[in-house]
Amino acid sequence: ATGETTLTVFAAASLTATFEEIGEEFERTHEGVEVAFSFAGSSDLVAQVQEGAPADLVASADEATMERLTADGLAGADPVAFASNTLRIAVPAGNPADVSGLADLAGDLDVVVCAPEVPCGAATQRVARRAGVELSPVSEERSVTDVLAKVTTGEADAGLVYVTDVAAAGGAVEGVAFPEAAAAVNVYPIAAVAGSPHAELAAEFVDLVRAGPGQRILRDAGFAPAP
Amino acid sequence: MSSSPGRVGVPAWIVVPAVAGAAFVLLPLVAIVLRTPWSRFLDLLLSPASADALALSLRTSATSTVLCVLLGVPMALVLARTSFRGQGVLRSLVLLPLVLPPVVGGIALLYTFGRRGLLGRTFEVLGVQVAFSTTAVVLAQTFVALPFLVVSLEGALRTAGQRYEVVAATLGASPTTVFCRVTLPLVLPGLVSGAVLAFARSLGEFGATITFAGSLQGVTRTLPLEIYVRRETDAPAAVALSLVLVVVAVLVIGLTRQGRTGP
Amino acid sequence: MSSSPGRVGVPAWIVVPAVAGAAFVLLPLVAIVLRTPWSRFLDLLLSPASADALALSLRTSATSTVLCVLLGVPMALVLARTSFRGQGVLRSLVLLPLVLPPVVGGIALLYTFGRRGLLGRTFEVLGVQVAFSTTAVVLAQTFVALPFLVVSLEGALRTAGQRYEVVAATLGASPTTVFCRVTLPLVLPGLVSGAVLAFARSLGEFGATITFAGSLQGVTRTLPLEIYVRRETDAPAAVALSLVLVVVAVLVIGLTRQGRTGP
Amino acid sequence: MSFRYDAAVAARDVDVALEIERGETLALLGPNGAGKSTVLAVAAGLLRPDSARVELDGRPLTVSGAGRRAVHVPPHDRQIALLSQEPLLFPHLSVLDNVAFGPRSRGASRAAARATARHWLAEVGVEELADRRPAQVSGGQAQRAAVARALAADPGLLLLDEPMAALDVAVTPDLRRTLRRVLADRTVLLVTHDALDALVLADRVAVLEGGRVVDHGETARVLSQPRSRFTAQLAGLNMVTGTWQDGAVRTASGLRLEGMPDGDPQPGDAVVAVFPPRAVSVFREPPGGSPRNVLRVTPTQLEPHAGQVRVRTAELSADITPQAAAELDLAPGARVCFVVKAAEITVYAV
Amino acid sequence: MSFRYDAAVAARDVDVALEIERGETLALLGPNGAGKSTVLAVAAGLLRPDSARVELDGRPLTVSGAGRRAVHVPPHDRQIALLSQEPLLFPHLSVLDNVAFGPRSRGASRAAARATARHWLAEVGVEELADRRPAQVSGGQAQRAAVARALAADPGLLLLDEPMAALDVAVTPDLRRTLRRVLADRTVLLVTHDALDALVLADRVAVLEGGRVVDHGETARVLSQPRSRFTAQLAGLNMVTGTWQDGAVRTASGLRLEGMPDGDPQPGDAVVAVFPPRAVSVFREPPGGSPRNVLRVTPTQLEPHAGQVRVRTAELSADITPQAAAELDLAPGARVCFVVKAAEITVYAV
Ligand SMILES: Nc1ncnc2c1ncn2[C@@H]1O[C@H](COP(=O)(O)OP(=O)(O)OP(=O)(O)O)[C@@H](O)[C@H]1O
Ligand SMILES: Nc1ncnc2c1ncn2[C@@H]1O[C@H](COP(=O)(O)OP(=O)(O)OP(=O)(O)O)[C@@H](O)[C@H]1O
Ligand code: MOO
Ligand SMILES: [Mg+2]
Ligand SMILES: [Mg+2]
Repeated sequence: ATGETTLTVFAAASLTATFEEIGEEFERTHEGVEVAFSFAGSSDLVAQVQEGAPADLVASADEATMERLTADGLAGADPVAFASNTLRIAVPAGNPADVSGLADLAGDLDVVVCAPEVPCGAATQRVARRAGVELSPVSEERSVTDVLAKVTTGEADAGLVYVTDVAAAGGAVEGVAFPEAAAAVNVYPIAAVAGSPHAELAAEFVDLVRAGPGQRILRDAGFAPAP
Repeated sequence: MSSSPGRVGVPAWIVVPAVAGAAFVLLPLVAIVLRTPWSRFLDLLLSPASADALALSLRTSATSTVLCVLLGVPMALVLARTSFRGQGVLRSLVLLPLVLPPVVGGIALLYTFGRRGLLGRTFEVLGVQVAFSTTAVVLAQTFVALPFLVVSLEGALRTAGQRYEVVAATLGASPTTVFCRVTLPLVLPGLVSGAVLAFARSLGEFGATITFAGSLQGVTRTLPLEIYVRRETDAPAAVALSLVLVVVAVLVIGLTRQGRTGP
Repeated sequence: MSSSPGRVGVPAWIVVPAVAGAAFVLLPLVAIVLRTPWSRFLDLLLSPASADALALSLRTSATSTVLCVLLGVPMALVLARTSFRGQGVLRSLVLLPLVLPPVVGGIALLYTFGRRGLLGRTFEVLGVQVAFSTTAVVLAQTFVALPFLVVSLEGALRTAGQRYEVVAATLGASPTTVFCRVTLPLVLPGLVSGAVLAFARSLGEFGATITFAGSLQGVTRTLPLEIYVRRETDAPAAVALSLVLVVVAVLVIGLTRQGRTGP
Repeated sequence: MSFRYDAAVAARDVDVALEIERGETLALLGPNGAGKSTVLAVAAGLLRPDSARVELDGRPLTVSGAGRRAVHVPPHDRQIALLSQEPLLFPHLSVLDNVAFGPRSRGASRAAARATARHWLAEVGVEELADRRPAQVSGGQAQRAAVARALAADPGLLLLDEPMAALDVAVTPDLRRTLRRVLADRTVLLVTHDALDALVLADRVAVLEGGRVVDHGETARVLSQPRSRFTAQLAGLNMVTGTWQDGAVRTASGLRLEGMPDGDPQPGDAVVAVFPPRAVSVFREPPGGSPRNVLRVTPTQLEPHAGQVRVRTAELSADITPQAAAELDLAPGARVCFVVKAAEITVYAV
Repeated sequence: MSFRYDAAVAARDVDVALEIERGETLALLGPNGAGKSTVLAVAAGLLRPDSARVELDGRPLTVSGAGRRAVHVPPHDRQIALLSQEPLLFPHLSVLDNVAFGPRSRGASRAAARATARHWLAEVGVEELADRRPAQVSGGQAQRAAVARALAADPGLLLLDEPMAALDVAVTPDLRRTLRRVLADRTVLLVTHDALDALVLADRVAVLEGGRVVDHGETARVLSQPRSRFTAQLAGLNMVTGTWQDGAVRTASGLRLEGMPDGDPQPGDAVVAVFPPRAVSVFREPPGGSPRNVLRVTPTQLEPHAGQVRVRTAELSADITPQAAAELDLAPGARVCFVVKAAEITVYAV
């Protein structure tokens, strides 16, 4: 890796698989450039950049989080949306509890959701309110991946996660679509970080994400296009 | 025995790295104190979520400390006072939770006590649900804290040696009497500091708990989990709660040290 | 001195809780082994991401263990062998990282060494960026591991007492000589097990690292962070890497125990 | 037969066989490194010998070696208490509770155990230290408390490893008298460097050198006619048994010996008068003068002994210089007077 | 004035003042708990007294108390080595390296320190244990190695706390001779229970009881005319100085005393003949017979002493029974003969 330029991308955890693929694509088209990723919860990433983490680009899982970066004047250019995501019910393979819709989650099943303080939890609250369903979860997780983990290990009978998480989990979980999900759509923005020495490369990466190859990878993973 | 009642000093230069080390640990604590939003401090502390989390943390940590003592003292004794084939390997394995990232520990506990785990079916038959219960929090804390107690107690036992135990035995004390009236009192400082370590580790436990027990206010959301959740939306609140944890910890460690006899 | 060359046994009943304790720690490890995807094991281990993470973990843990010994031995000595006003408070504060959730520790380190931290400006002037570098990983690991070494060494020092140090001093040994030729050799078992604890804790460190150092492959993404990242996308891979961590840890602990001179 | 011991510890080259009758005290003498502490450790069950048969009152305690069914009774179940060279008082208990430890372990109530403990502390003369911590008493005081602790355990066999090594001369005779009283009806194995301890406390003596018994028998015989170099250096004492009458020792053969009583013997008590051969002067005729004891004897043997001449009769010995022997023209069979000052003779009750 | 000591430790009720000349050995005698070890601890700088002035060769080592500028030189810098009652050999070092520890600490090379160590191990007679660990030697062997270790440190003042308490009788005389040789030109403070140690090793004696000096002075004076109950029990010996000639002690006044030499004095060596008053018989006329030493003396005083009568002359004492005193019709001023067997007299080089 010596002598190479490294483009450092901080991306929301839910983008792990897709961005790694896009990164390989970018390295293929940019000789001598290596893309290094740091995947974490969006809030963590923004907090790290605020504390001086050496990021060239930040891609977050919702616009509210990204606004904290722009408010600090740390975004080098206006953030641009590149994908959106919706909630889906995840159940263990084979759907042992026979969940068919959001209303089933109000029973005495072990349901796991995100805590209201994190983006997917906020979305969950909105969806439940819209559907008039009173959820009594056994756990309010701090991130969507923790919810997914509870379902993949079979501990929980059902959990509310993103569509893309269901896809990423492969055969370990099944997704149960429900109409009320449309009430809460998360939009993913990306922005270069102010003062990055690789502003040009960063712009090219944003272009790749928003162009055909990037969008195809995102779509394959279950993301919807940005609105 | 009065033959050497005195003290000899420590090398003077040793104070330099000692102060550097202390500063390295203390400065971050100072930083936290400086960042604490004092105006909102009481409100934050008295909010139901914080109060619930603090109460749950203290309760579960106390329980798991008791479990650690009940399981760990015998383990330390067997490791320090007997020898058998494979003892070295066993010791290494028993100390493993020390080195496992707590998240991995949580996964391992899930694979053991979870619904689909090794013992999950057994528990289900018994009608006990471990996952998502306060029991799970205690198990997670005990799992990560147990080796702390075993390690410090085994060290104390080896250093203390067996001379007094031998005398006690020839005075007619059965192994149980020797254990209760000689071994335990002699290593009491080691046991106390081991238990404090275990309590402290339980109090700070985060990764295994969130993986194995989940996070529900009043049931499984201990103070560290509460701090983590708050951090996403309200960083100053998280800092304030961290300070509470710091204060509780200082009190525990301080009180225990007070109770110790002698130097 | 040959006056009590013998052994007395442990109470027989003590084996029951000891075995229960061992089982409680060992069963989750068995569960992990059972779930490991053996067919992909080698591939997973040799993948660049895993190899990078393992190498980084070993490198940083070794460095932070050295730091812990350099800072912690003097701290333990000062705590065990001197007495001054406020020593009790100082001891409690120094042991605090034991009880802080590592995430809080990470926040505290950020508030100290980060760009906006207490010392951040100082470091910036010096042109050193600490946060989110490999240095930050080492600092985070040292912060959480240091108290382990201090606690176990202080216990060993107190149990060993000062009788031999007194004799050495009257034979003309300066405090430095006493320290190097008597104190250290006598508490070597305690120091070694303290260092192993510190290394192990560094190896498993997760929360403080991810908060203070971030998670960049080859720079700050240690094995626990790699496991965490993988867990979101590839649970079996995470399990396999956890097993690697387990094996490395068993090797370290085992090798160190081997090196010890008899009990 | 109360205590039978026959054990070999190959690693230390110690191979010893002993027997102690019930109620008897056997003293084990020997130079540093002879294996005395090793014998005690095996007897107490603290060290497993390579081959052994150790029994107390017919109960096998340790049996090992080729072709035997191995037995190893744990230390606490042997009814054997050990007082080692170091006092090793439990540092976390008061002196009183240290002494009460044995009775408590054998099931006595707290109050009863403490009463027993006070009794024994008084016996060894440190009752005023009852409430101190072991760290607050001097080395000698600690050792006395340890003696009390071993006695309070009331064991079937008591092992003492130089119990008086750390005691000062002012208290040794007192404690020796106490030990004589309390050991009288106990079975005891006493390791000591001191011939006087052996003489006063022990019925029989075994001498160990290089891990082997080189001499053993009645205390009086071993100390007066030592067969090993070590015992010879240690002892070689004259001992005359008799009864205490009119402030003197009256023997069965009608002799009367004046001496200094150790303790306070009563008329009619069985006593032994002890004096070293070097204290005996030899005269052709009774000399008059201050010496109180003039014994008419017939030497049976003259032999060189450590640069002197030892003049032996059937029962007594005198050491004189070769010049004196020459001037007196001594020869076996000639009647002479053995003259001993009363101040040189110590009289012990037996 | 080489070593001046004046210190009070209130908590232990010990308040003692001593002085030791350069090259002199002072023996500190006293019962258990008298404060002997406390004095050594203060001298070594291990215990801080409440008020004190301790100096070695004019250099203040410890100064404290009202109105004084406090001084406390740390133990390692005092040039004072301490050998305590327990051997405390460093368990992680071989016996050889234990003894080499002092020289190494004072800057000697490894090889030089080991050579010194071997020398001292040989002096105390345990050179063959050089490569053993302390755990593998017997209690007595360990104490001898500890003696060697203290000697090897070559200190300005050597503190010995009962260095021979754990040694067996067979080796004590040897080691005592070694100590006498090596302590001759050293400044030494020796705690002992043994009058013979004091006699052979010490120039002067101080007797401690209850934390106070109750008697002090030349060894010969204190041991022959003890002023404290404790010393009286311990000693009360006759000592006659002279030179070694023709296998006997010839005194300045022309007396000739035969005795048993301890060691191998050469003709012309300064020696002292030592014998206890109880070994002295008193006659009106020279009795003949085996006793080699007949001294014409004039008693100056008769006094009761422990149930006997002590007959004092200007230089010597004899203990005889009251009956003997009565029969001899003894009175001060009458010429009599003191008769002592050569076997009762030990002759030491001084
Ligand atoms: N732990 C041990 N390991 C190996 N050898 C030992 C051990 N303890 C003692 N020895 C050796 O065994 C022999 C007998 O030692 P033991 O302690 O029984 O002697 P002792 O007669 O009690 O001597 P002392 O009078 O000095 O106490 C000695 O040669 C000694 O060096
Ligand atoms: N650490 C201590 N704390 C308090 N008092 C002590 C301590 N050590 C000894 N003493 C007391 O101080 C007094 C003097 O003790 P020291 O040890 O100096 O006596 P010693 O003359 O050396 O006795 P021994 O001949 O038994 O060794 C005793 O009364 C003893 O009980
Ligand atoms: O991908 Mo997120 O930031 O865990 O909702
Ligand atoms: Mg011994
Ligand atoms: Mg003493």
